[in-house]
Amino acid sequence: MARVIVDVMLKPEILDPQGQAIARALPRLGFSGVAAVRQGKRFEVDLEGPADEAALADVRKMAETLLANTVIEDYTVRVEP
Amino acid sequence: MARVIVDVMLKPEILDPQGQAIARALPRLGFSGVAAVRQGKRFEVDLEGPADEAALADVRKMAETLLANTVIEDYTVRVEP
Amino acid sequence: MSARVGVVTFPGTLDDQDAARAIRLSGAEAVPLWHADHDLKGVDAVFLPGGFSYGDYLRCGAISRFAPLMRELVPAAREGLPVLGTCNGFQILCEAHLLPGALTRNASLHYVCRDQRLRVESTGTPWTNSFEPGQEVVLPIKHGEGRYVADAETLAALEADNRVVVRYLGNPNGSLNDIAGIRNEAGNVVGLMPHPEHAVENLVGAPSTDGLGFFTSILKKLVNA
Amino acid sequence: MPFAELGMKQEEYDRVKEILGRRPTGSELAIYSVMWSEHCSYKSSKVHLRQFATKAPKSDALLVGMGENAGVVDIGDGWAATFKIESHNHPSYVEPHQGAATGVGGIVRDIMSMGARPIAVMDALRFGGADQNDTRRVLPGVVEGISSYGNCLGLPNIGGEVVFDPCYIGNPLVNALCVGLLRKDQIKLATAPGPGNKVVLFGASTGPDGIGGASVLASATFEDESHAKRPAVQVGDPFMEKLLIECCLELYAADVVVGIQDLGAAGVSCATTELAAKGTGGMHVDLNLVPLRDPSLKPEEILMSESQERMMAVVRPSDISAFMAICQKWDVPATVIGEVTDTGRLVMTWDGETIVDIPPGTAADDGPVYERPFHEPAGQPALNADTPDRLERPADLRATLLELLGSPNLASKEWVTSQYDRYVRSNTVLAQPADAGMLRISEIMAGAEPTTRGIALATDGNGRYARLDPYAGAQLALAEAYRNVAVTGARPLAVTNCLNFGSPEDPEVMWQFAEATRGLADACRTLGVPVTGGNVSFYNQTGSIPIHPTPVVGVLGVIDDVAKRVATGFVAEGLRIALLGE
Ligand SMILES: Nc1ncnc2c1ncn2[C@@H]1O[C@H](COP(=O)(O)OP(=O)(O)O)[C@@H](O)[C@H]1O
Repeated sequence: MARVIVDVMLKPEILDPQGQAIARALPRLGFSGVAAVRQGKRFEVDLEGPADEAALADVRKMAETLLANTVIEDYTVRVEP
Repeated sequence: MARVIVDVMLKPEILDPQGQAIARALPRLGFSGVAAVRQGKRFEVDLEGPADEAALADVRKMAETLLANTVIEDYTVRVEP
Repeated sequence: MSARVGVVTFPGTLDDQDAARAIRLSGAEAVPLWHADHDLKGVDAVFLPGGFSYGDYLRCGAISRFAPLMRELVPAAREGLPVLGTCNGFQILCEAHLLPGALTRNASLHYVCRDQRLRVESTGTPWTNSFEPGQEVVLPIKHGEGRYVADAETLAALEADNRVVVRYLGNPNGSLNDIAGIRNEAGNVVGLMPHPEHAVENLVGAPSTDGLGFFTSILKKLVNA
Repeated sequence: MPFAELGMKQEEYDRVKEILGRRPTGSELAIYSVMWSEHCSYKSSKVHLRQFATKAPKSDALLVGMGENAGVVDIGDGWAATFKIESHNHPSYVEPHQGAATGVGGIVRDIMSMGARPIAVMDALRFGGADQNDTRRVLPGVVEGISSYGNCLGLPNIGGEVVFDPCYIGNPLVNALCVGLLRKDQIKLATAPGPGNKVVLFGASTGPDGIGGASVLASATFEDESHAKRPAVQVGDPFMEKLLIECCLELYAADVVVGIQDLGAAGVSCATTELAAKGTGGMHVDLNLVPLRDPSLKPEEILMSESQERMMAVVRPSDISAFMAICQKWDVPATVIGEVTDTGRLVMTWDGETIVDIPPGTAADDGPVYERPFHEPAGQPALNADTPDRLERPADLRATLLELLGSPNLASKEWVTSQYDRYVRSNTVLAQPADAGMLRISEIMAGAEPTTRGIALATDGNGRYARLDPYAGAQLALAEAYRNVAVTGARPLAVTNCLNFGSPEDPEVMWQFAEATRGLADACRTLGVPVTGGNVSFYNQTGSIPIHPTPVVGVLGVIDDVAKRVATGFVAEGLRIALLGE
């Protein structure tokens, strides 16, 4: 059984209110030195079989059509080492 | 400027309805061979300075106290390669 | 001497006016408390109202927990100050570790607003002493993240010590053990997902005035103290 | 030909050259192109909308009529209500969640800019067939967007509509209404008087959101839009909007605002030209001072950005520090970006150079006006001749009734309404399943004088009726909303409307529009309720096939004693049932 990770982040030009709210809160909580925070999603997809090319192509399609909203989000797919 | 990634996932024993909903939807969309999906959060923390030990310790504290709720979530911190 | 109940406003708090009105309707004085102040203004009890503090970004209640006022409230609550958190207030109390467990995304994945039947299970708290044990009430719920979760040990302890304060009759969100509200060990800190402050008048809100009991309870407790 | 890319016609470009007496700069072209877009200038609808004013019944209740951000109505005891409905159809098709959410955000800011506290929202929705594939993508996203944004602002959702019809499959309608409350003597207007007064931009920073969106998305046939040119989707930040609401109310209470305008479509272009045009006439703005989310934005892009949750205020210099202190209390960033002048020109600089120098009224008020040709659609007589008489009578009434009750348009809308908070703020006297929403007003603002009054609101529209007869269809929409308000016990006072139509360049669509506006204006006169404002949404079509003409009408009424409201439903056994009317 293999695990594939799909990371989904808002495209850089899209506003990320959540990340901004966190970044604004940090100094008040005593954390300094952070320039920006962006919040996205991480999916752990556990495959029944091995993470071969066919399976990865499937996960990529899954990311494109279901896990990410490609109007506003980018995604990356990788096999967990 | 360095980027640190904080991944936050629900602990394995905590029900993840979002991941389950995705896993349930997959066969309907024509995807097979997925045993399970879990959904978590990914934070990209951009530091003003380098990701040295002190900065990483800070981000770890941030993850522990703010970015994750350790009652229900686990987190990992790593420097983006 | 009138009882003074503080009502906290965070950026994004929504039900503070409603809470203050309910407190006044029950005969107590509502004292506004501001998140950025280090001042509890000597109140006798505190109400943490619902809303979307800090937009509920990150996690409900995660950012509010660090407000200056919370630095005053947490030790005071540990020393016995009566505190009631509803909805977002409950989430903040869990995030601040004044109550165990956490509130997570509804199992339906949808926000839900409805009039909810509930059973009051624990009447020994300063906020529920006006109810009969086992009394059924109707209060509105309105939340997207109200599914109460805790590890098995915590759940067992909550049940064993009668610390489940209200339970859903017809679980709307997948909460473990149908839990709608709990209290801390001492009983002074109570958190609820339902909104008693929206069930205190016949003209508006839910078709019930069952929420009043929470406010008359605290008044009774404070006046008799 | 950059002007063509910005959606401008040759003759419009020539007019700009004529006004300026020279070729416009890139930034000036940006301003004129968005301000003269269909969406902002109403260039195809203006000649028809005038009837709402010329045929308007006399009304003592009207305090502010059409032309401002929203109309204001006197509801008695020193109170006024302001309300308006607006569309966010195209963005909601592109990205249902964010499109619908920012639709709510935009209409709420319109209401705030009148000096009011927003107190409730409603939403009139149209989707393709309930069983059509894309409805499954669009509907949940739209409902979630409205729910997440409205709930987060603490605005109860007190009503709306959900209608399914295949004609909306490529073009859902998302019409959002907001109502606000204010004291009669505290109305704010979008005006920048007083040379020396400061121009303050406050709220969110400016990013590349929806650049060219107003013109690209809402002012052209949808398929024209090439993927590459698609503007960055506007994402809403309801938390920032909630802070803006509380911040604005505190600014109003402190009396430190001379004029105010929200930034919607056309962003800074719209706010600066409109404020200046309605004020002393001149304004100087240093665009370098606009706080940016993306530092690489060019001045043209800053001028056209549709970033959400921004407002622009005109403030006396002596009040600036008090203004800033209130913004700081609410964590709302605020920046002085310019000042009012008496030059009669809107001048903007960038890196020390003058990049805009125009008479602001020419962009804000003197846009092109088109008398578009129209004629009755070829198939209209045949459509009307096809009466229901030809249909077979159902044999089994019970089965027919059950089928009707189970049909998506009649079925319970609880899947939608249960995602909306109808209780927040505890002023909701009526909401679903009532025919109209009702709010008490005495408890809304701290320190207000007691009153027993309340307001009631309903929205209605029926695209199928309007398709058969747009004149009567618009009247029926008004009549239904009027009745829905009246049955609660409230007296209908005023009307807002959102006119959702296909392309105005299609003479058959234009005929539908002309008929519908004529019908609505006539009906308003007959019923004695004036139109106080609204919104036109054209280009609702897929390919060359327009949606059914869909005028959605909102009616606001007042009830002297909210305790006497009449709820929907049989309240007790044994009561007599009477049928009124024909
Ligand atoms: N999109 C919506 N938003 C808010 N309320 C809605 C929406 N759609 C329907 N409702 C409310 O749900 C109730 C039932 O709606 P509906 O079945 O359309 O009834 P009716 O046919 O009497 O208008 C009404 O109170 C209506 O205001």
